[in-house]
Amino acid sequence: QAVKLIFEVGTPRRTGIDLPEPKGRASRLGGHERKGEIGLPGLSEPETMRHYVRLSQKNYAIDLGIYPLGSCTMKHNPRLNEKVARMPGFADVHPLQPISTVQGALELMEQLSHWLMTLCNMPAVALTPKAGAHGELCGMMAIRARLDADGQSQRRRVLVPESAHGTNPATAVQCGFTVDEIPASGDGRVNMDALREKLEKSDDVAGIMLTNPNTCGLFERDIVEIADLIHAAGGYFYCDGANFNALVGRVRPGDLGVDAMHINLHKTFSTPHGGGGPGSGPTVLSDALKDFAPLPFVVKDGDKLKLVEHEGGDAAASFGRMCAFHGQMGMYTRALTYMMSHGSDGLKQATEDAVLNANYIQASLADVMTVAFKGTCMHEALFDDRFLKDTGVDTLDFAKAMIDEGYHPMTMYFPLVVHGAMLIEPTESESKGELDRFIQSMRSLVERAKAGEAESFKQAPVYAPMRRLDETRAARNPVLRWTPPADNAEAAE
Amino acid sequence: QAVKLIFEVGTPRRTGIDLPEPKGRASRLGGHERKGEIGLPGLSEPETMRHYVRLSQKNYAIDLGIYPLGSCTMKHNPRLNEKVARMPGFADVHPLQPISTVQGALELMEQLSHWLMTLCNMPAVALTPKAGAHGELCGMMAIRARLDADGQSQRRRVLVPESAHGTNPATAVQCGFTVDEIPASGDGRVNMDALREKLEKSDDVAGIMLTNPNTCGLFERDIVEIADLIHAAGGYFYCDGANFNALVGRVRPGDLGVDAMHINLHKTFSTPHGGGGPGSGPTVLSDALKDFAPLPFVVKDGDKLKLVEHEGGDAAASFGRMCAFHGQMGMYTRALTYMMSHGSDGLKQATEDAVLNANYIQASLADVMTVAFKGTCMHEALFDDRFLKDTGVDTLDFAKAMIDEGYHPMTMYFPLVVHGAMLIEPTESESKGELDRFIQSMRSLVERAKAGEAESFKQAPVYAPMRRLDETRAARNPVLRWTPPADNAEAAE
Amino acid sequence: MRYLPLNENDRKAMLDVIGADSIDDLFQDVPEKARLKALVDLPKHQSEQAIERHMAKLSAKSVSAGSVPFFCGAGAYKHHIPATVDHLIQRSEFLTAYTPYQPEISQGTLQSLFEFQTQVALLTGMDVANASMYDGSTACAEAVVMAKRVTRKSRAILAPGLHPHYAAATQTLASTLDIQIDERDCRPGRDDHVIDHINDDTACVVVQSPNVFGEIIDLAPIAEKAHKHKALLIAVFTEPVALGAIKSPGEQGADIVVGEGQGLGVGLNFGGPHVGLFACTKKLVRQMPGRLCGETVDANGERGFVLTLSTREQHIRREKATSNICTNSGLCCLAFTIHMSLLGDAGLKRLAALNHEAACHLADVIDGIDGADVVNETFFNEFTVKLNKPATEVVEALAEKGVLGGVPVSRLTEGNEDLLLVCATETASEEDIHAFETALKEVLS
Amino acid sequence: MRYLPLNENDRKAMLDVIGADSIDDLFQDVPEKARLKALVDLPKHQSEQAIERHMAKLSAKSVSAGSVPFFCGAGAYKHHIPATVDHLIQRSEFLTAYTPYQPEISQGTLQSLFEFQTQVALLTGMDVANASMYDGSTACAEAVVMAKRVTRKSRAILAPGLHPHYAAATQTLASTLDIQIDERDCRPGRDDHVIDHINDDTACVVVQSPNVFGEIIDLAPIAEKAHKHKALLIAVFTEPVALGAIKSPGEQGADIVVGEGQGLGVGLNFGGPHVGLFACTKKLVRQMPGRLCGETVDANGERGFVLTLSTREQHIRREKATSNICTNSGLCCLAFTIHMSLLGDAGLKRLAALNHEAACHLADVIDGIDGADVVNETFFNEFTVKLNKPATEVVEALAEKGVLGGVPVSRLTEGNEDLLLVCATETASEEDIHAFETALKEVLS
Repeated sequence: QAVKLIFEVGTPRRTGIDLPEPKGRASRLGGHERKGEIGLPGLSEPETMRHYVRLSQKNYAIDLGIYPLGSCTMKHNPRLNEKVARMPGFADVHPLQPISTVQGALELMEQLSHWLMTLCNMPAVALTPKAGAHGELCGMMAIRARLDADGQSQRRRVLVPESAHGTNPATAVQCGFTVDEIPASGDGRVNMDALREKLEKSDDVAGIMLTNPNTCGLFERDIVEIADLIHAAGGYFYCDGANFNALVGRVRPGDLGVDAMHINLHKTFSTPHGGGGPGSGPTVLSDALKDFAPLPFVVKDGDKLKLVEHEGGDAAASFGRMCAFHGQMGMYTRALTYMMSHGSDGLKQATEDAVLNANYIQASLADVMTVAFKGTCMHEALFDDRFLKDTGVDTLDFAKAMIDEGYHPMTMYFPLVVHGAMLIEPTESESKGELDRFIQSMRSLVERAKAGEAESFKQAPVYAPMRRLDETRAARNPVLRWTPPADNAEAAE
Repeated sequence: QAVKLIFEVGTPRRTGIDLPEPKGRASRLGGHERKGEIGLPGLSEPETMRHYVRLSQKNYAIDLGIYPLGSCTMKHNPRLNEKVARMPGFADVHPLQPISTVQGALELMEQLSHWLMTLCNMPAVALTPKAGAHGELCGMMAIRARLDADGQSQRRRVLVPESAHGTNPATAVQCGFTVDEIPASGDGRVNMDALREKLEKSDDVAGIMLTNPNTCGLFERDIVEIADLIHAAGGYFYCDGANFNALVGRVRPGDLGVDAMHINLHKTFSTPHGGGGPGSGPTVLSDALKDFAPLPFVVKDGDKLKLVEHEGGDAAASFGRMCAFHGQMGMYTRALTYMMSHGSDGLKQATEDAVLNANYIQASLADVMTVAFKGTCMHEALFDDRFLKDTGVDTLDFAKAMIDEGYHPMTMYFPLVVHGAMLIEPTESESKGELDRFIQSMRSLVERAKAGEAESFKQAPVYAPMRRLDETRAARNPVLRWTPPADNAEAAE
Repeated sequence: MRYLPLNENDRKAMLDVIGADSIDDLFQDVPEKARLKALVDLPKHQSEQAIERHMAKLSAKSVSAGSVPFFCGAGAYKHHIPATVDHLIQRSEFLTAYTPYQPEISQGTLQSLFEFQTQVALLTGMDVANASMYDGSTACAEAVVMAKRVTRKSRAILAPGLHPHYAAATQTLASTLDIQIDERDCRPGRDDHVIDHINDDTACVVVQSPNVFGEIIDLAPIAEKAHKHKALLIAVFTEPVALGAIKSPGEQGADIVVGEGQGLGVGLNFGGPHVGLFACTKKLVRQMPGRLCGETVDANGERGFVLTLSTREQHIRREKATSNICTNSGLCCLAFTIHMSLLGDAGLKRLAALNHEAACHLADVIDGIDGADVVNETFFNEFTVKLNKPATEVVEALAEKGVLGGVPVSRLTEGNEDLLLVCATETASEEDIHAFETALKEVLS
Repeated sequence: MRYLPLNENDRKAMLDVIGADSIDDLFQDVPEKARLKALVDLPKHQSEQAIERHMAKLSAKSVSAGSVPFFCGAGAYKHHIPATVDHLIQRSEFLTAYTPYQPEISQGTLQSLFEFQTQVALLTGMDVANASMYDGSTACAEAVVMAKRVTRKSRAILAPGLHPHYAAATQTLASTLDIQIDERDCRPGRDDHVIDHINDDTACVVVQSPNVFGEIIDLAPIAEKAHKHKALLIAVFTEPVALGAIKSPGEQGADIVVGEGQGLGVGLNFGGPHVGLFACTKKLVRQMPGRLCGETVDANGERGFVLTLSTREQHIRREKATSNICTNSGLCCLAFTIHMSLLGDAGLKRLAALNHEAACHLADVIDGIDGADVVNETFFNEFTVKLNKPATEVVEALAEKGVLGGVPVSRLTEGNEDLLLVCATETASEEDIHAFETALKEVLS
């Protein structure tokens, strides 16, 4: 059943909030009063409740089933975290209250930092970045600031593997770098020869942006060598931490030569994704970069904590401020709660289970689907579309057919280095029972595809709240907001 | 998609709760240790979350659409009430803490009592009853105690209209009364002649149990006379308050001669029904009955409040205790929040809107369905099945077809005084838009029924999570719990 | 008003359809003298913010259990409830659904009730359980009424250790039903005496274990004697967690088991809502009060669940019903079931062990204080302490020192002024116990 | 571990299927020297109860806004949020969904984003809005970058009254992008001067209204001058409720409007998460950063919604994207939209009126105190007070008296030690204002 838009339910004169009558004091708005109707519909509280409850049921969610989006780490979101995040000392504190009145909040940030630095074996972390891409920006700006401080401002070339997330090249460009792409080797990793070549006799390399495990779900075996090469060439190593869930508690980025890495609290440490955010991207920094960290940050002040909010002093080398206030407190509370709940033992176990689950899927589907690269994977399994050859079914069709099986599809057509990619990340939150059902469904879909049922794949999904949506039409003639329909009376004449 | 039972998902060795290791102290259980497996399955937290979220989606709910169950008053449940009910001074207080540490809780009970007594114009209210039927018990026990105190123990006959809720006769019997049924008049109300006859020259009448508005959705026009007759005959007037939502703020039971009436906080005052409870049934009492109120109750003690928990003293005439502790605090907080939110103006408006909505439905369907009794109704509209005559569709089929239209059916086959009854109570929470859609759906169903589509009605529902369920089979061979399947290995042999 | 979707235009248009001039026309059946002329004398509607403030102030006037060292039990127990439980029971589809009379669109509620019934049956060691009662005390009263129906005898023996509120609720219900209740002497250490009172007139004997004083009672010999005289043993418990550690009543021969389920999934709530558990042997099921959920199939042959055996109930049988009960404690059942699903066998047993250890530790500590003696030989997480001062004064004095130190027996039943019930669950930390010790020493010295 | 469903049997069976001897085999690609030999030096897993206690203690170490008279603003505003909002955003289907890349099973998120975009467009008076940015400050920075793309010019003028954090975030992003930022002098009463700096080199002029000092700025003449020089006017706001009372930037000729949406639906959260609003004229839409949701139809011709125009975005265009932004502030959008749906036109206007009245009342009160002068000619719910003592000392002294009395300007930017930003919303009661007055008198005397 279609749900109307609020604009078709409410009216500007109705309201779902009771407020006392204003007393009618003299205005101090200086003649800038807003006149006329804004056009915002109001709904009574029961109408509002029903509207959004109905809408919500049109969503798939991790609480409903496996959400195997590769690179997205859709894991269980504990409700304890939601409860903690709503404690008044975290949720109902103003960012600019007197420092003496926010010691608990600062202490939480300090504790979070300790966990993140320890898990990464890195000497510093910048908490402010508001998402993964913002963390990338943070790391790359720190690199740029360091280069500038060292009189190396000619270093503006950043190496990025072709398998990288789109945010990597976009971030590099947003920081004023140019992007130089490194091809992948036959085993889905950085082509070391190509890398060496790009570093040879150059003094313009600022660094490399590398995801590890990479977006093919593979650990970059040569990572230590890569780090050494980059450092020897005068550049810095930015690690995209999107896939940190494969490493936590077993491998520390600081032991690999990483100079900066953002951590997606909303992936690895389970702050809920909320249909697209908010996220949080704290960025760990090496000794080489830590003095350039953005404002503000927490420092000890005797037995109290304080915030460094202005340049100079403790922040003499800071590259500046990335946003208002101190970052995503709401995510810090959830992430710290998550980490303390797991403890070092649980975090390690979660990592192992995530890797085990991915390999179990890969091994269980290897005979009917085509595994992109040989060998075991880390926390996600990458397939290409060779197994669909001559079936008339493509990756998109296959994904949409998964919806009819009751699943959210995997990531499709990414990474770009394999054809018709299908990247499956189950996370540690799935039980063996769920995985077995998922594997069974996938196998039966493959069977159906190979049995010549392409047409039914093209029709999929049919059991979803909507059939396939026309994305081309949406882009060609963008309708980005509701507008009132032309008056019916007029139309009728 | 079917959802497995937890017994098919979890295992006794798994757990979704981390607890510290016991230290292994000596036991003081005196040899009564439980040995062996209990058989309770444990699920990890993500499995538990998913299990119950999936299950929940198989329910209809007031938050999803109109829930027009006559006699049930399924109105909007404000979330403010949920928030208030969880405040620690209400939710996390032990019923037997020292009185000095629960003054806020007692004050809330005092305030709730004030609202209820004022809305009813009654001098007392017993808060403890835990549901409507428990409130009936409370009122009838008070009547019995009063009769006994007056040496009228021969009065054991209770008059109950045939249209009464089943709880009324059941309650009367549970209090040791016998039930004498009064027939309905042609206009759906108490047959006054029959009533007079039953009261004539008798000294065994304990009282009457009467719902008002009655279960036909009609106000008992002669109610004041009924009260007078009962009182003149030496009996008491118990009013079933299930339909109080038609009166709040416009009519006070105390002005009608009522001696006792329970108030369903979970209907009239919107504490959520939760799939079948918990409810709360505070019972207002007249001067004649108030000394017999059950234990415990709150009384003033200087500028503090205290609880009377034992017989004697303030409770010399009390008929005793109905349950442990003080009743349904969780419902008190919600109901008081609801009442204060509405205020006397909003409560009156809600009553009027509830009655208006019911009459709007009745008027809008009167030409295609058969209204059971002429004239306007109160807060619910009663139809019978005459309009389905010769269609091959019965009330049950019609109700199940409503499910396919996206609605919860109305109350069916109740009250018993009309054939194939359909009792529709929209409540004040429905907008005109929702009602118009509902009316349109009902009209199209009637059209289809009259067009000879009986077979499709017999198949309904087909768009629900399940098709029609075999209730006879369930009752004939009751399976009331899960049992482990016979061992598969054995079965195979 | 934020909860009312109709506006004046709507109301006008709807009155037109009805053919009424004004809303007053719809109230024409109300006798003139009963029509309110003005608003009732109560405040007008208020904003959400105003009400939140009012309620927060009221809330702050009580001392919440979680804010202090806390040792009260006596029928209501403080346990840690996982956040998942409260989150799930607040889902609209569970919270705002009615009793599942239309099973096709109520499988969420029904299946969870079926799971609940099974869990209760397993926990109590019985064949079947119903879909809950209001609370433990009313379940107890209903069980006695049921025993009369089953045995066609009307004398009930209530053990001295039965929670006095349960006994009182039972007496209230039974008094109108011509059920005789044997006299009791509510003191510690007297439950075994019930055996001597059982005879052929006995319909049932009601024994609580752990009893209100915390003592664990051996039910097997009582069951044996009762059965010999064709009487039923009704076993009672007030703390479901105890059944993770001690023998189930079912193993010991109980015919009906009733208890309070609040300890799992449900908060203290100043006494309500709680959730009554009710289980019995298979052969008694058709005499059981309350709702039952049963398994069946739909028109496609798929497994599904319905309310069943409703010919026992008031809405079908009216005056012949087994009880007048209608509303149960549905949402609390759900909370109980979710908490129990998270725990499982292993979790419940560990939780029980932690409770018992905390209580053992506390008992040792209290026994070391002058003026306080633990009375119990056995206990689970609660025991009775004999004090050198009146218990009500002691708990008030403790409260002033910021400790909620237990429940005086005299709050439950008159007399026994020197007895205090003290409970320690997994929520009592070492520091809490130490704070109690310190405060109690001061108060008793 | 409560969050991990696999048990040892499962793990063993799965390793067998994989053909690995142990979990270590799966980490064989990790260089030997980087394989951790033991657990990292952090505590082991803890129970939910233990963590709740730890966190509750930490929480109690801060003073929450709701617990005291509260007058802080400066970019984050305390408003009353209806309980409905938090309830709905916690629904599993909203809370635990990913970015809606599969529209067939994401219409809940998508439709609510479409509603959000429309509400933001209406509120700002602009043609279109995106599906949110991280916060107002990053939205501001992105707008300046966008202005460079649109105008192919690189000089940006930031008005003196722009929130210093917004200016700083903009400078940080712009510094690496070869965008020159005109110098500013962050003091009250200087915003009109920006007009004199606009010339043909100007890409954009960024003006906040109400500005950080609370003053309401007339944007129309600035827009006119900017447009004359083919520059864009970027209008900024930090308090969405203000737009219920004052002219929209769209009416005044703004080309891009960015702002902070936290004031509706989102709590203070110590500064994050908040929600950045971003709106512009129709012709600029393809240069916009961030996600956009658009209307379309499905294979049955039913209306539905999808993410669209993603060729602007990094996951498609990589280094040619309009921004590197990926994650937005989805759940906060939803909270904003629900709060706004409840308010509607009528509610928003009344809420704004109540805010303005509270602030007017507070300004009168403060003007009556020796040593404190309200600087503003105009304001909405926040204004600047000149004090006879350093503002940081004053707010600390007020905090000791249990009042959170505003934000010193020196917290935002160095200098201006005597200026205090004071805000009153609908949450400031008469008693709160009186408490502030009393405390401030004492502190200043």
